[in-house]
Amino acid sequence: MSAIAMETRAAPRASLLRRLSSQEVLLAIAIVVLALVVGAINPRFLATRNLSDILLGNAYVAVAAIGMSMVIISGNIDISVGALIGVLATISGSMAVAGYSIALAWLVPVLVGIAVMALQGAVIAYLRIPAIVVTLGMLSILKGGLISVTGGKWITDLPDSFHLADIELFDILPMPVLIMVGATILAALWMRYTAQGRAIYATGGNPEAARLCGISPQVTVVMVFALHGLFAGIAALLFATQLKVIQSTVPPNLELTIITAAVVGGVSILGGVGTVIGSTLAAILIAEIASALVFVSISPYWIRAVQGGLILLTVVADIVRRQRRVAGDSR
Amino acid sequence: MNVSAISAPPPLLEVRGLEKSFPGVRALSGVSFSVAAGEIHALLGENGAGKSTLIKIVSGVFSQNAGEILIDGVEQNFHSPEDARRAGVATIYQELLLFPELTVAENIFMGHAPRRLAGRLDWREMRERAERLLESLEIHDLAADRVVGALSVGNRQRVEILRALSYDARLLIMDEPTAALTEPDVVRLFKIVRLLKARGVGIIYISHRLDEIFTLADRVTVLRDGAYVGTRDVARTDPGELVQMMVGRTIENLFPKVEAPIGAPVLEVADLVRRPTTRGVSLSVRSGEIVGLAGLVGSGRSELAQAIFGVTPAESGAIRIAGEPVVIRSPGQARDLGIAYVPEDRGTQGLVRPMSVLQNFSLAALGSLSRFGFIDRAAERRLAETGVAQLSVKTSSLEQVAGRLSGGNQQKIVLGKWLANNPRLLILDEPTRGIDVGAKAEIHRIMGDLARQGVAILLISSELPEVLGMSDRVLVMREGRFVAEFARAEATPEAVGAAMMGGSGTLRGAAA
Amino acid sequence: MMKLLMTTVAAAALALTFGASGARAGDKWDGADDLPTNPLACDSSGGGTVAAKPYDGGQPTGAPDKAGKEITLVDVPKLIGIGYFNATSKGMQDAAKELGNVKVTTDGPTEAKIDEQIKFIDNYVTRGVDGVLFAANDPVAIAPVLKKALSKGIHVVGYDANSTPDARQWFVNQAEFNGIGKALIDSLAKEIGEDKGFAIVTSTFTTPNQARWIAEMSAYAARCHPKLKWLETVEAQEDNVLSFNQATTLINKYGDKLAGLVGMTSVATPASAEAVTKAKLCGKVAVVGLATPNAMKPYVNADCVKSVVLWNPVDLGYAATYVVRAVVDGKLKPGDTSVEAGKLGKLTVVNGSEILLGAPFIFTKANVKDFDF
Amino acid sequence: MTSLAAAPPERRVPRWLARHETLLAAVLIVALAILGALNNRFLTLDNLLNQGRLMTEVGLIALPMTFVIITGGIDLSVGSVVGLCAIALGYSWKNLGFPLPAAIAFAIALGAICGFINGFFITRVKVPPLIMTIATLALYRGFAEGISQAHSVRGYPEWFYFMGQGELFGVPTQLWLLVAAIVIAGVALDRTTFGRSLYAIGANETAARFSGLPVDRIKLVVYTLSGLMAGVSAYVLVSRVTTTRSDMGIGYELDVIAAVVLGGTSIFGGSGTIWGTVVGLVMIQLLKDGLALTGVKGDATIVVIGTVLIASTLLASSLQKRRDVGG
Repeated sequence: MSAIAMETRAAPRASLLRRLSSQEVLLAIAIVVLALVVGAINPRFLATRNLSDILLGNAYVAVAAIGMSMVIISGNIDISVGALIGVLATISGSMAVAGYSIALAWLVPVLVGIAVMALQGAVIAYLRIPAIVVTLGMLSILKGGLISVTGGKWITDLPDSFHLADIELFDILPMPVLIMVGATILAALWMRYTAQGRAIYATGGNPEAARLCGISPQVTVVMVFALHGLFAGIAALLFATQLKVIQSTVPPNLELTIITAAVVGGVSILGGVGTVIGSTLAAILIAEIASALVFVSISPYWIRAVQGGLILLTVVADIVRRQRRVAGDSR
Repeated sequence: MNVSAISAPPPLLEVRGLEKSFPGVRALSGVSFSVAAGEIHALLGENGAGKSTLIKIVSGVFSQNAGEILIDGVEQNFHSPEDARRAGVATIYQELLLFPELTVAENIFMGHAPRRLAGRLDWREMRERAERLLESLEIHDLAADRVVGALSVGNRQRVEILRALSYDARLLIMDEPTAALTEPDVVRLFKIVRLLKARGVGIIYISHRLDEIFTLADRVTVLRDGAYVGTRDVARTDPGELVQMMVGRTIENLFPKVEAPIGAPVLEVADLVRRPTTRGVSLSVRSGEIVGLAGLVGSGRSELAQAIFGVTPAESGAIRIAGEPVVIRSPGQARDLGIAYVPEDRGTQGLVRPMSVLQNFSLAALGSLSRFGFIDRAAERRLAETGVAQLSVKTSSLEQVAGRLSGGNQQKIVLGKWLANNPRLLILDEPTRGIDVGAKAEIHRIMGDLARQGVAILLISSELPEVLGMSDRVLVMREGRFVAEFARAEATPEAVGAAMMGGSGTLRGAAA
Repeated sequence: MMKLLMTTVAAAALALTFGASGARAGDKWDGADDLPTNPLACDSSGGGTVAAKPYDGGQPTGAPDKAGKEITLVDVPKLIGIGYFNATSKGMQDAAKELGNVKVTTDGPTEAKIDEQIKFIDNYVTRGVDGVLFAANDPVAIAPVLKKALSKGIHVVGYDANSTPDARQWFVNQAEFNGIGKALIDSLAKEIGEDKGFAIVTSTFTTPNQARWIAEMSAYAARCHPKLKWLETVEAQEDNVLSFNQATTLINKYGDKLAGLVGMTSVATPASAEAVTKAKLCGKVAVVGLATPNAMKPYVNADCVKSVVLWNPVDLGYAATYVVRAVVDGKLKPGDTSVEAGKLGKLTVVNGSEILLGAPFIFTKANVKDFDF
Repeated sequence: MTSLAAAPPERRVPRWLARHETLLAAVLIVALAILGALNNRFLTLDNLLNQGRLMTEVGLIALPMTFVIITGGIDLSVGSVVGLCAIALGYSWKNLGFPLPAAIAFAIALGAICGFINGFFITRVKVPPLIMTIATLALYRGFAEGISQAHSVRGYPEWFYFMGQGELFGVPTQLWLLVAAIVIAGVALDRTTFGRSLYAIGANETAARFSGLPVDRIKLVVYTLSGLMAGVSAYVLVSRVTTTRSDMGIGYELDVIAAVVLGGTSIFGGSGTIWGTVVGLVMIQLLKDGLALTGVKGDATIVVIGTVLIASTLLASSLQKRRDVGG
């Protein structure tokens, strides 16, 4: 943990680099080390195809985790995102099959995502209903609603042009991966370099101060959830366009994986800290672990336990770090 | 601009007949004063005299009920901090409002950062402007891109000042800026304040420390109980006069001291240490004795009380209760030893606001009220009834929600909660802050009765007359240590005041 | 504080060590159950015949005689919202339409959770229906509630996934387990050759049907294709993306050691096909398995998948409905050896109280377009 | 000047609470009347008892969850604890050769330990309950699945099923257990120092601490209780469905929290009653059942529950705003 501790002491140049200094670097190291270890056991693990597949199969988690990070940074939580992604994926697929233009089939779900999340944000911010309750209710509404509408009918015969994932650069970098990387970088820059981006940190870190600086916490929260919806929408697209079949049900435990990625990514659960780059790295790490378990022939049933352990580890580390910092202040 | 402009330019800020009252409390009545450009104007007054309310109105956080605020002779009505800021008024509050995760530059420009198109922050611009500001205040030991979380309190405060200046503030309000500072930081601060003065910025400077006022200020305005007392040129006044103005009425007649037989020591503390706030403190309180603990805000009085009470257990040092050496690790333990602590902050530490009067009364005595963990409701009710009667708490019923009562009655409940345990030692932390005179008197009466019953009382109060009026002995605390002790006879406002303000000379010398 | 860190680390570590210990072992294929197997002969001539068993099902107590009268049935599948069970319930509706005097509604949990399924059946028992159709998430756990239904005079017929025999009257068996085992292994061997390696993607090791099939597959392979190399079985629930990721990982893990993928569920098979397509290994890695035609069309048409094994689930639901009708009308009594099932004609009764739908059906490019479910 | 959901607005006052519950109870009765009218099998003793059987597992957990939420905390891990305990029961019996009673005891004890771990990190390390229990939600479920490799355990002796499927004096066995638990929890919350402390902690933790209440210890107890009851619930569940599976209890946390919140317990802490929770619990269960009986499909029922949850919270907070003189 010494690396984490150091981060608080040292305060080098203000740049993305400094932001990257703690959790992100740790995660990057973890990713590489794990790859090397498993690679030593089974060299095929390091094959570019495998590595890019790991990214491809889980890009949507990473993208959704970006929004989740923002939500947590602003001091809230959302457990409805998994269900929402299922719904949006279905909408997208049905539209594509129903013969709407692909562009529309890609655009509409994103808009719907923004709308739904913004609505939740408004309820949380203005009606003062805790996020956990609102999103919990929304979870069951979306989940039940989806099935009662679709009857769980699978969506098949999707037009080929619908499949983002089939588009590959240099025949190795699938579109979803590019989108993941792009979204992460954009989001990171946005949070770092724009007033609204900073406002999120401000609201999460010290709402009272934010207010006195002329930032409205309410507006910020709604904005954050809207953005969260945007990313959920994009994630849903990646999710939907990955296979030639859309199950039109809610992917099990997805929200948990997403929250894990966000928290493990160094987003402080106490609100106010964290970067989306961390959450993306975390998502990659989690995916890598899942794949590694197969490569070393460990039952995938352990993945959940590993996830839980990871969250716990990061959270405790984060709290230690904060206590150190507090200690540092009082000198 | 009103045409009736006189030859002399209107003052930078002028305040006329400001009135402000909150439910139950009259915070300000008829306050008027003015600040000229390039003037350092000190505001002086006891806690609860209305200083904070006044500046919160001037900086647009509250709006006044009556009276007017003029800037350059133009009447203003502020609806929000932004309004005030646009008019050139910037405020540095006691509790610094910074974002620990962000850099110095980001904090300075939070909310009004230089932008490019599409809300994109102009990062370089921001950095450069921050550096220019640092330069302008001759601050060379603070990088614009440090994370504020990692800065010392002194440096954070400078960031606050920079933020204020970044609005091109013409009037800067500083609320007890030195309360939490070390002396070197104070010296740096004074340097900056003088620089600003030289630039023609008007400054309202609030402080308890007379010596600072005499070092820094041009004029000083004194408030008492929300009312304007007077304004003096610092050059033509002296500490004695100011303390008189602050304290006002002569002490004795307001605090009738009940003589009580003083017995054996109940509490004995030997160089208690709890860094950073309590640095080796020794005292003893005897039964029937009321010991006053005077000191400025931040001098470590409450922290000492909480160390004794086990909220923040002491790191070293010895405590004896009635001669028995004890180690107190938790409030529960302290309670069982017969210690009671009426905390400073009624709202967050004393009262459980949503709970009923009944339940608040019994909260600290649940153990004795219950058999096998079951609360004896009859006994509980009796306890509350006696409490309400004894302290003459004004409440519609015992089921009344405590949070709805007036401050005075709330304070009585917190006090009563502890009396239910018949404590041997009662620690009162600002027992009468912000409550009306009637309730104040009653609490003082109760203190007297308790003393006569042989309870040892440790009284912490920022209100000098109260300390002087009630105590048999007065201990003065500064920076976590006792700096003076007075017997009742020798405890004059001036002497105690001086001891509280302390450091006379050193600062002036350093700063001059 | 550090101590706490250690504890957390320990927790995670523990998980992994547990995992290691929980890793595969034994020569039996993973995911196969321990029940005795009964592999068919290698040539298509029937072979492993089952000794006729006396009726071992249960009977409803005091069921009202509704012969020829309108009856309402409820169908509670393992879970709703997957292609396979959509197909079965379609079949039920078809049958209901044909019969005219039957009303069927499908309702069930959204995840294959046994305690949810029990609550659903329980509710319908209370609500009062004439018959319950079920596909059990757990053959033992579901028994009590089914017996309760019988005791209330409700007819109980299973399909797709059986319960303990005495908890229901009849079970419509989509295909004998050994039949499926033979069909899968044969088509696999035909596509990848006799001595290649392959891996299996199943739902979970404990899903009864899959476990049976895998057992029969291994037995049949041992008898008729001894050189086939089974590499690994992975679990992927009934989850599309997980199945896809698992299949992809298998491909990457074994490289050219892997010549075939067998999908044991209607979710796993298309996902595996997709994985092969994505890996651009069509023709190099064969995909055989159980699946619904709609989900497989793109891959079959793209010649990435040659054959898909499946009984027709629409027929399965269809038959199940007819069986209930027959039972109510007294046309199917314990001891009978066959039952009329509308367009499916005569279905034979096998080992005691099971009704056999027929030999598994094989979809190919030629006929896949004729099906829509 | 409050700071969003972070800083709770004025908390509810007991007087009002009473009214919220009566209101809820009224709604419940109306709903029952309507559903009963729509289906004559709904309001039969047989059905109601049976519903009681079905809601026991969730009910047993909802009681300590009420405590947890009153202290201002939350426990999302209960569902996973149920799964882990179920596996522990089955495996210690089948694979480790424990005698069955010992296995049951072991499972329940394990539940308590799981809860204790939550409480420990929450009180000592100050991990926010929400995140802590999200972590263990994954962790415990992972252990359940990993240890069992999703293999079920079956073939328990007949007597074992008495708790889950048997009847005592014509009433489902577990219902007696639930009723007893309700009474105990109700008395504990309403009449004991422990209960009083919970309210104090939830309403103003600092004041509670300054009043000499052992805040951390009480919290630890509460989370341990939550785990313990999850263990008991696991035993009842296994006994009811005659088999042990690692997927048991998935999603329980949501049902439980829904019941508690619906019962008028403020998610901000400081207020709530067992009686309210019971009403909420019954309401959800009978709503599900009644809707099912009147022909509403399961998926649609989920939607109704979610809507009811949000709506009731909205109603609660709006009533509360009206009753409380601001800030």
